Amino acid sequence: MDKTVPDLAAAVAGITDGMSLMVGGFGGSGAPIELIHALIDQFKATGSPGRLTIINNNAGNGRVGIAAMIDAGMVEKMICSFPRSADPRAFTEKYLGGEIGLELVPQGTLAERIRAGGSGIPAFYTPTSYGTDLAAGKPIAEFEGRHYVQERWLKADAALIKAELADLLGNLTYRKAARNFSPLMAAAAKLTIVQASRIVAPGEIDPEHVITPGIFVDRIVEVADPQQEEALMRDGVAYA
Amino acid sequence: MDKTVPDLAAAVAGITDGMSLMVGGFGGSGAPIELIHALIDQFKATGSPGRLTIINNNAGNGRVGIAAMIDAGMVEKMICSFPRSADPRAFTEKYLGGEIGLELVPQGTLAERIRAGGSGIPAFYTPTSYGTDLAAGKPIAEFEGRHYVQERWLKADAALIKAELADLLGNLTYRKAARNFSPLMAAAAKLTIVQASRIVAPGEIDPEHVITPGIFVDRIVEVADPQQEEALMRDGVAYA
Amino acid sequence: MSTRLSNAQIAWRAAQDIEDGAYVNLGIGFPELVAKFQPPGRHAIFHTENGVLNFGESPPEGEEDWDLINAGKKAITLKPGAAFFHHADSFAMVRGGHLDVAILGTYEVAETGDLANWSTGPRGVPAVGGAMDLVHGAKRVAVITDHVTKDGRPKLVERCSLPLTGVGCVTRVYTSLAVLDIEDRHFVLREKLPGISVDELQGLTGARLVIPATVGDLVAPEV
Amino acid sequence: MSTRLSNAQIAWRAAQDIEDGAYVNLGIGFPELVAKFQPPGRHAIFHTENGVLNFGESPPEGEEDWDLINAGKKAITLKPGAAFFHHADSFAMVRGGHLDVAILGTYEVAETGDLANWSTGPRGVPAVGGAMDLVHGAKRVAVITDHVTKDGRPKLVERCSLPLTGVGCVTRVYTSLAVLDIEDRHFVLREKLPGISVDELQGLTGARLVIPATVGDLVAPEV
Repeated sequence: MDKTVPDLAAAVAGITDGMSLMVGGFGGSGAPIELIHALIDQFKATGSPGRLTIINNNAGNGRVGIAAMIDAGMVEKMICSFPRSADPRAFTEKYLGGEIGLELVPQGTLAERIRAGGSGIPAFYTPTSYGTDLAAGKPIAEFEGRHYVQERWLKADAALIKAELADLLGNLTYRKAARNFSPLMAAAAKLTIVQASRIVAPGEIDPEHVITPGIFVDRIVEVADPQQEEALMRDGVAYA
Repeated sequence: MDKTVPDLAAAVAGITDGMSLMVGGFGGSGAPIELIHALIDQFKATGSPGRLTIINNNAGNGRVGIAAMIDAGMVEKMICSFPRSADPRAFTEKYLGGEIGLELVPQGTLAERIRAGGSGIPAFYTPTSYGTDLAAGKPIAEFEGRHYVQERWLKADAALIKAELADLLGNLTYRKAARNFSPLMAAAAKLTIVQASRIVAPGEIDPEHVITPGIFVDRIVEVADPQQEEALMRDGVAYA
Repeated sequence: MSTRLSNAQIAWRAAQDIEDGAYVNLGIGFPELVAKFQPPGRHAIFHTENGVLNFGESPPEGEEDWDLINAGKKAITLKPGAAFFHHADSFAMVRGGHLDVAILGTYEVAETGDLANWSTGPRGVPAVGGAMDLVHGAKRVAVITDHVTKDGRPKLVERCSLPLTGVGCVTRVYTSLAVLDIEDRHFVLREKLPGISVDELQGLTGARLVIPATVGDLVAPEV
Repeated sequence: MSTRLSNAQIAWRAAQDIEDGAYVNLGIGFPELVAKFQPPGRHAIFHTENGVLNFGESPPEGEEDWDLINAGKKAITLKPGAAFFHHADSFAMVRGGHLDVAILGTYEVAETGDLANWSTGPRGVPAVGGAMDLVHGAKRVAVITDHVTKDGRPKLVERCSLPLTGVGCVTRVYTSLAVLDIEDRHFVLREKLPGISVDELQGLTGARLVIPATVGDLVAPEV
């Protein structure tokens, strides 16, 4: 079995209008810039995929990555914890103009909902957000004298993930804090698409060091020197 | 900060009558034999700790480890998924004689309940056991047209864990499939006690390869050549 | 021709339906045999509940590493591209539906897809292990079993009489006499031994068989 | 003597209460200052939500590794004995009560322990980040803040007027004028600047102060 695909266009093929899309990364660390830009290329060429729901901790920065998807008009709704950044114009303008939706989720709840989605847990209780506006309308239960909010799993049609190493079977490692949401999202999406800085033969990643086992991965494409959001912003790049 | 303690007796000090105790391992792999035997030594010397509730996937094998604790009369109740083994006499005799309690939990639910205990999630829903005797008395809920059973978190007063490497701060790695329940239990216990085959300086474990971060660990003791349950059984050892 | 398939032949038949690259969990005991009969050129990736993906055969006796075992506590080896993970991640794979196939043994299986394979009743020491998770754990949950018990009673029934492992979870049954799908709460006969008539098979089955226009021959090599 | 502590002095005061070896999360912005003022010989271990334990100071400009950042997206470095983990494990540490101390900034804090630090109301783009998790995340949740707003209104109040971050979660408040514990739904004065009277302090506080027999002097060095 070999899960590699020849290029970025093949990697993002099949993502269609109206899908939900998890995008790994926390700020720039772990952001799969090349996969996102390949999807923008596809949108520019074909007008699809549009009306996407994007799940990420943030809502884009500057004019690249998720922000460029928003600029291009591909995004209908963001599910995130923190739609602010050094340069949040892309989201802010569309949000204040009523052109984009927002489901705001506390960061730990966002992580746990995605983890639940990948783990077959349809709902769980958390103390987070109890008594706040973000618990409005959610079931409340008391356990051992304390109140908790019921939260539901979060799944997606596809996930875009940036890894450091991938073997042909899809076993992954990540680089430093670029790990963040990616192992959770890889498990919670129907179609998990990975860009890896290097693709290696099975056995070259120590089985003890695998962070995402290949069972969660569908497609792998090598992107040897991935772009970093912070560098693109410093250089004033606008992709959309 | 240095979490090492000088010897096994110091490692298990403070475990008292009536406590709940998570014990890492799946069969013999990952079983912290030396910590368990140190606790038996303490019981033989002082008559305590007794009336323990032991949480482990199994209920002991032969006459060593958890089986020896049962033989010694230290265990009031087992919470486990599979109280059978190659030589299950210790548990079986006391169970059929009504001298030991049993809470039988499906293996994945046991793992998830322990994970929830360490993660501040008091309850979650799972499809596992729906419609079976093991769901009796538990709340049922429907999500997206399917039925699920509500399960509660599982915590413990202490955990006995076997690791491969530990640094002085308590960052741990495990050996192969000896990992199993141990990272979950380390997080779910108030007092997490670790025997490691080797203790190293902070920095000697690559931060990318840490499986249990030190925040979950309280005490570390070095046991350089740990005994393996299968070898003890082959040699006919009885510890209690 | 034998009047029934051996356990090895049942396992062989089940193995023929496993696709190349499938992620598979085989239950403890009899189902473990399935791994021996992968068709040439196909490579399934085997999962074991205690935290290993892509394990291989047993090591030679005397070369066991007891930190490298399967859910049945038997020593295993690794194939290139294996991964270790903890129990919560392992059952995330199971419960989250990431496995393609789970193949389990059973005491009884009902036409509703209900499975009873963990308890023969209130006597003795109950033990469930991962059975109740696995039945919710795969895109396809199949059962391999003798068609009848040792004393000749049907194992394929209308309603299970033993404590359930799961409700409506089984989709295919491989027996010593036949291959059946469970569809719309009925056993649908897909293949049967050439030497047994539909009437004979119905007589050995505790629920009504649905007989489609075409029923294949169940033929397994001597293995 | 200054009439109020600077932000750095408030952070210094909060740092004095952090034990050696404590696991600590510092909120984004002002609370990050606390790390600079660890007393000699004490070494806290800092946690950041995005999956790092035991990080150190910022790297020199130009030497940033943008895969090594904190929750505020600032570049950090590692200390020996650091660990990386994913977001679910990171918030297991938080929500599971494994942190010893969380120190957060705030808009308002109520005598009930309620905290309002994530939203100034319905205008603009709402953003919550990890704030709502962190308030349930530590054995001790402390707040550092000016005693009053820039236009002189109390930040310590009977009931928060802004959207809540958490209910009954704060146990200690370090302000520019005083240190207060929240006990039995009241602010209990522990320390105050020597130059301010209890009456003056009460006048700047939007809830009744409980004054114990002994109130310490709040004295911070120039930092």
